[in-house]
Amino acid sequence: MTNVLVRFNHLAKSHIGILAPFSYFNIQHYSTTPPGTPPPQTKTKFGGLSDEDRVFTNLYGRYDWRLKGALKRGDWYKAKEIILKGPDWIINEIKVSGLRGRGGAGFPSGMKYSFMLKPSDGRPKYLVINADEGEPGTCKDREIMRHDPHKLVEGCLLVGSAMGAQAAYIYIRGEFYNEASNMQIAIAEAYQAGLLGKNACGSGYDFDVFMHRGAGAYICGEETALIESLEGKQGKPRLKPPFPADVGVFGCPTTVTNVETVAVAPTILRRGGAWFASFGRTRNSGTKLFSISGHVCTPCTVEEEMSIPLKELIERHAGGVTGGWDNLLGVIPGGSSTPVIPKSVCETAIMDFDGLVACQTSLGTAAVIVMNKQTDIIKAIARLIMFYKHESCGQCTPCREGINWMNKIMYRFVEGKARLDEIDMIWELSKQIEGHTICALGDGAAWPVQGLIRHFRSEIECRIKEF
Amino acid sequence: MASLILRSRISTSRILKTCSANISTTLSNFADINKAACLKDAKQIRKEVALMKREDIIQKQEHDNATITIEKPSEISTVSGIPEEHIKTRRVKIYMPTKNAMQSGTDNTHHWEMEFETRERWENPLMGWTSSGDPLSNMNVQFTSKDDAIAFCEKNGWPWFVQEPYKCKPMKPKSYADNFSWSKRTRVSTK
Amino acid sequence: MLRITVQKALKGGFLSPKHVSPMLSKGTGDVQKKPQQIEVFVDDKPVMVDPGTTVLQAAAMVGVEIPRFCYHERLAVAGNCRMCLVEVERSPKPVAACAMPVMKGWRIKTNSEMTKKAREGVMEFLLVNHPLDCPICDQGGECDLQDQSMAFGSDRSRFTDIEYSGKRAVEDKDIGPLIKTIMTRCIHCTRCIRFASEVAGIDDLGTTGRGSDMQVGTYVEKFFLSELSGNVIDLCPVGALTSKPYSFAARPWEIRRTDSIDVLDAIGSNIVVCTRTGEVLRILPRVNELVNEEWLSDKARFAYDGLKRQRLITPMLRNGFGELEPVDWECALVSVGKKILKAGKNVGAIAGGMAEAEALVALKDLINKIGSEKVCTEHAYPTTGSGTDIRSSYLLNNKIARIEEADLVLLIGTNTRLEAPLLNSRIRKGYVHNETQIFVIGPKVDLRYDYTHLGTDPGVIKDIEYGKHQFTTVLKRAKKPVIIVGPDALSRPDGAGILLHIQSLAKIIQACVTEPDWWVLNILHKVAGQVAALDIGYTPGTKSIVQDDSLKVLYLLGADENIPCRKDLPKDCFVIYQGHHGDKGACMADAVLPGAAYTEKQATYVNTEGRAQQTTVAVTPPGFCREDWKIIRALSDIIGKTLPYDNLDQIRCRLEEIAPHLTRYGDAENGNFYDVSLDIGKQSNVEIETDPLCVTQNCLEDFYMTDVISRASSTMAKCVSAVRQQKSSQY
Amino acid sequence: MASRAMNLAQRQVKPILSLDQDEARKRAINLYRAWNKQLPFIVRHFDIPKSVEQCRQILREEFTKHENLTDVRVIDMLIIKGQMELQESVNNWKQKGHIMSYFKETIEPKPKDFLSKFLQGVD
Repeated sequence: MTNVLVRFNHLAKSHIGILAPFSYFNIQHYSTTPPGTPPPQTKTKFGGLSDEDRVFTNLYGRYDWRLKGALKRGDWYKAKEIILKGPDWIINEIKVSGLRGRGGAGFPSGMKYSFMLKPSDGRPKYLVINADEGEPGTCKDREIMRHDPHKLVEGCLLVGSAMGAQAAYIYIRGEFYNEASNMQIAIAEAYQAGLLGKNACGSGYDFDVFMHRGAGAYICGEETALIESLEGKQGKPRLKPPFPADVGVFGCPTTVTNVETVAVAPTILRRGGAWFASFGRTRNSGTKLFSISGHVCTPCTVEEEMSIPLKELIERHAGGVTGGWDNLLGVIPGGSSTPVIPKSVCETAIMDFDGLVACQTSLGTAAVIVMNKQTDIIKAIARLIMFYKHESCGQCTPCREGINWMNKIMYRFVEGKARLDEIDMIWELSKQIEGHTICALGDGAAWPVQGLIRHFRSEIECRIKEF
Repeated sequence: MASLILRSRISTSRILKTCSANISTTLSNFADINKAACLKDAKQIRKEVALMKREDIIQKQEHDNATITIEKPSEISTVSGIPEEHIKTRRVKIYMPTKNAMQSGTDNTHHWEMEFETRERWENPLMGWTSSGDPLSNMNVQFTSKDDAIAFCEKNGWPWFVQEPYKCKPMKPKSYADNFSWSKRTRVSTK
Repeated sequence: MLRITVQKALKGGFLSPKHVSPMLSKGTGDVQKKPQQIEVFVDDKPVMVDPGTTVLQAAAMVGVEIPRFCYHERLAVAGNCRMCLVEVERSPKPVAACAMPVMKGWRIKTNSEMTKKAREGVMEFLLVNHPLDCPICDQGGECDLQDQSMAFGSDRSRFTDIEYSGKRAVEDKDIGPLIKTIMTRCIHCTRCIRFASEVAGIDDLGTTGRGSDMQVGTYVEKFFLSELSGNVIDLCPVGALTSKPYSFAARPWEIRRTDSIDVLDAIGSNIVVCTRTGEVLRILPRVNELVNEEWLSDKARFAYDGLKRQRLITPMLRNGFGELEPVDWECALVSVGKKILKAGKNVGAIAGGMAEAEALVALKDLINKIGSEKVCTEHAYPTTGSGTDIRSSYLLNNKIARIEEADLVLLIGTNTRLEAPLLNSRIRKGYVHNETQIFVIGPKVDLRYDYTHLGTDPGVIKDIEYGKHQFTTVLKRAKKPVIIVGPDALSRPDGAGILLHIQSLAKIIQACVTEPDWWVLNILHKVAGQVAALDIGYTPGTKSIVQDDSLKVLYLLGADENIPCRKDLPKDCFVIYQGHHGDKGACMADAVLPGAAYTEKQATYVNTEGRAQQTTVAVTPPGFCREDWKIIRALSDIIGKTLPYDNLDQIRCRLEEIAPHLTRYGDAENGNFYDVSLDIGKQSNVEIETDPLCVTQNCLEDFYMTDVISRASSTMAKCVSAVRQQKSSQY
Repeated sequence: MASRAMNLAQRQVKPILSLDQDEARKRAINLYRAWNKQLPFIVRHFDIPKSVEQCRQILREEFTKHENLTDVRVIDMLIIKGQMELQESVNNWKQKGHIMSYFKETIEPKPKDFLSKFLQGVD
């Protein structure tokens, strides 16, 4: 499910209120400017990324994805020199770039990697790449792995060396057959070329990359469940603490990070953090892969600048909403677990972390699901809940029992076979699930329902009255 | 004869003290109703002192207020009405109720209890209920401390023995992280 | 990690490296020095706790019990029921108290609005798919779910979906003859799974499926067979796992609970006997950290139905046709008395494994008064040399509770798993939590933990003693080593030699041990009565009886296992059997005197570590059964050699006279004179033979029926056939 | 525990009837006298098959049973109970059977020695 689920639980609680301290912090940040602070953003209009600024130059597979082609596109260029600049430099550069996790939660990557820099206690460290992209609507990581696998392999090496990791595990979704085979070939090529393994790239650093195919469970995209699955156990999330940075895979310090986050790292390191930070609004910097699906003319995955307005994104890259912009009903802006926003909000929504939080939703994996007015929105959300019900691991009570219950109610809502007060009840149920579970799958299941009730309550009421 | 007995009871019995007649006064002729409302009830006069002489009353009061010193813990088995065979041949176990192994709560286990040794019980053929020839089999008295229980048994003349509760071990901090420890056998294998 | 908001992380409140570091140091186990205590507040009450203490434990320290389902003190933390959610000040969402370590200055609110809401929500979810069958559920009345839904749940239901669709239903599993499963009731707390894999060491239980289809069960159709399996019944907070023999027998409020001691092995587990009318309905464990923690072996828990079968309920005498004929007590005692009087000094007695100290002392006094010294126990133990004169040479000196602290355990000629399941669970506890190394000399048996096998030849002991074996250095290097010697190794003809060598080995190792009060030499017994019998002065083994041709009367006090058969005895020998079950002993007896079983008498037992404990009367003896010491006392009256005690207090005074520790209930007196015992031992010169060491109980099948009670129990018989069935199954 | 018992041992309590041993003794003697005077009437009234002498014997036994008591309050309680019994006899609240039960004629004696207790199966 990628980390879309592991998202600011707290933000959902008081969406608006959280913004104030945010901006307050911002100011403080600048007044002191500690090292690793991204340069201030001067642009005011975002979008329309030029081709030379794209990180993923073979997103559509038009060129050779193998080592030769990758080298031609500039991958592995001066990888050794970058490694030799040392962990501090790499992490600082990532910090300067303002890169935030692309898996959904948007945690600042530089800071996350720096947690791994504690002095070693004898345990090896691991980098785990979360390539279990299972969130409905999201299809960005698979494009990277299929068409640009060397970006990821190189990213593993650079990021891994930055945190002193011994090896990287790429946990890839079981259904991604072609992606997995391309990845495996890429890894093999890298080994053969001396880019990985003992004395990787000639830098004197030993680094291994292993690939592990999942068995088709969405929950294994949750970082601790992924770790469990990687260890050979049932993919059931762990409680935190202990955080993976302390006790992770095989009981060793681990960082679990998304494919895209790692894959952009080499380019950032080559072109400089400041370059990356020049895109998007402050604290939402960089470029991002947006997957646009649903009722649009040309569904696609596209790399765009952060903070691009939602409307522009849809119109420019996806050929607009089927039946025109006025035919838009609502958009799920960040993958299935984010709350839906209606057309009125879509008009002004800005596709970045803060912009969508302001709309009481979130960027998630930036998988934009567009629904036009021909959509039965209740059924659509009900189907999502059914997905979550099916994918709940069953470990903790609120998620196991609560989502199943919500699913039953939602399908009654589809028919309208319910009482009006059950709308409030399901709202309360979703609140009872949210924040009470071990992992964020419960939250991810609760939010679509909350979004539906927030914006489309009248629709449900109508349906019930009609029944 | 009987009067003598009654005399002695009247003069002292505390039970009778509480049964007192309420001598009421009527409020018929008060002009000022507010004043009447403020009036307190007349002090109650107890029946048993109503006809007493003043010196008798003083003497009685002295007697009532006096205390006596008890040297030994009192032994009430002679007056408790319990048959002798149920005093001498019984053994009382003084114990703290143990936690029910089936549950995790520990309520109702923080006091002391006494219990008599088990005597024969049998199933009543009429209803299938349990019958017993033992009048004390259901006597479960709870105490806050062991000493109270012992004192109670001593007072009643029952031989007793104490079953001491086991001593708690110091608590070890539990760690969830142990389940995933890299080098220990506490690693969880199944789920 | 990503769960934390950017804002939070930037503030450094929740996730600074400072926050992670105490965990880290725990993980690597380098906390040698006593860490500084930290102060937290539970409901505004300050409490100082060690770092790493969980919120739930901190709350327990100030007497606040946080509701829980999945958390169990003796099992690993799972954190999945979410019942223990509590509010922590300045945390936006409630935390799971069972898994969250406290941080300095935390203010935990166990009764706040948020906490209550969270509990109510979890409770509601738990009940959504929990059947409303409390009226027919065996757990009803002692069910955590019932109690906690009363205390923390909502007062009304809003489960409207019951009108449209039903609740989840789950197929029941057949996991053996002891545990009944009603899996629809399961709330997936996983306590049973954790017990099985951590304590019992059997990874048979687990979950399959996910989400609302998740089921607890064995992965393949298979029995859950373990010598400790019954404990999952106690652990189950709902009625999903209940006792099969006890099913639909009684309600918890109509049974009487009597605290007692188990006598089916030498551990002396503390138990609660649950009775109604004159019947034992079930046996539950009672917490005693020093003995059985809160576990109980299956034999102790389920063999109680043997108390109702095969009982001797009236005195019997063998008539002219060779049949045992019921007679009254007077007749029985008089004819037995006559025989004893006629026999003069030629009287011998064998005490069985379940004889209590009172009966043992009465019998010994009686036999001695008659002028005979032939009182022995049926289980052999080396008598030559130091033998049984010095307590430390026949006790589990280091005490059961401290076995788990050992860093090295050497098992010699024993299958602890079946001979003393709870001792084995201690060793396993040490193995899991303490990284104990375990070595075995003796047969390769399945102990449910890994061990190094040093061979079956008893000569290995000598090699280790003389330093010829590489294991000697390992043993010497250990900080807290224990050697546990099983009963089967010492009952061999060359037992004295084995014991001697083990003693001198123990002496060598003891010299290397710096830990105060740590004893290397530990003897394990199989039966509950043996230690008390040796304390009182019985001769172990029946050799002296068998060899005696002039024996006229043989008195069997509950002896059924290793007794001489009729043809080994002189022809005219009159055999008296006193006991509670018609087994081998009663079959060969000329007179049978019915005694009381352990649930029917207040009696003293001394366990293998020398801890005196007493059983109490839970039910009265059936029929004409009498307490054993009283039978002997009455018999002494008949033959005119009246024993000087008339009631329990008096006979206990006599016990105290012989050995004061016998009446110090609950305490285990330390052994002593370790060196003296060795020196005496050296005077004998029994050599170790080369026969391989073997044990009588090899596999689980042998565990269930080992004494008169368990042999009479049909539940135990079902267990044996279940084990056999399992063996033939493909899994 | 021991110290606690010591504390319990000596304490000030409210009297039931008597303030001291002498007073209790006087009361006991009074009660005895009252019973003694009443006995002929009781014998006649209840028409019991016992002579006054036999009754005096029983009365004496009932009193001497407690002659070793020293606790004033226990003596007082017994006196009160004795008074109640007397009152019940005088006022005819008792019936013949109640009076006759003092003679314990229908009560089977329980075995006293160990062997007969054992054979009868009583504790």
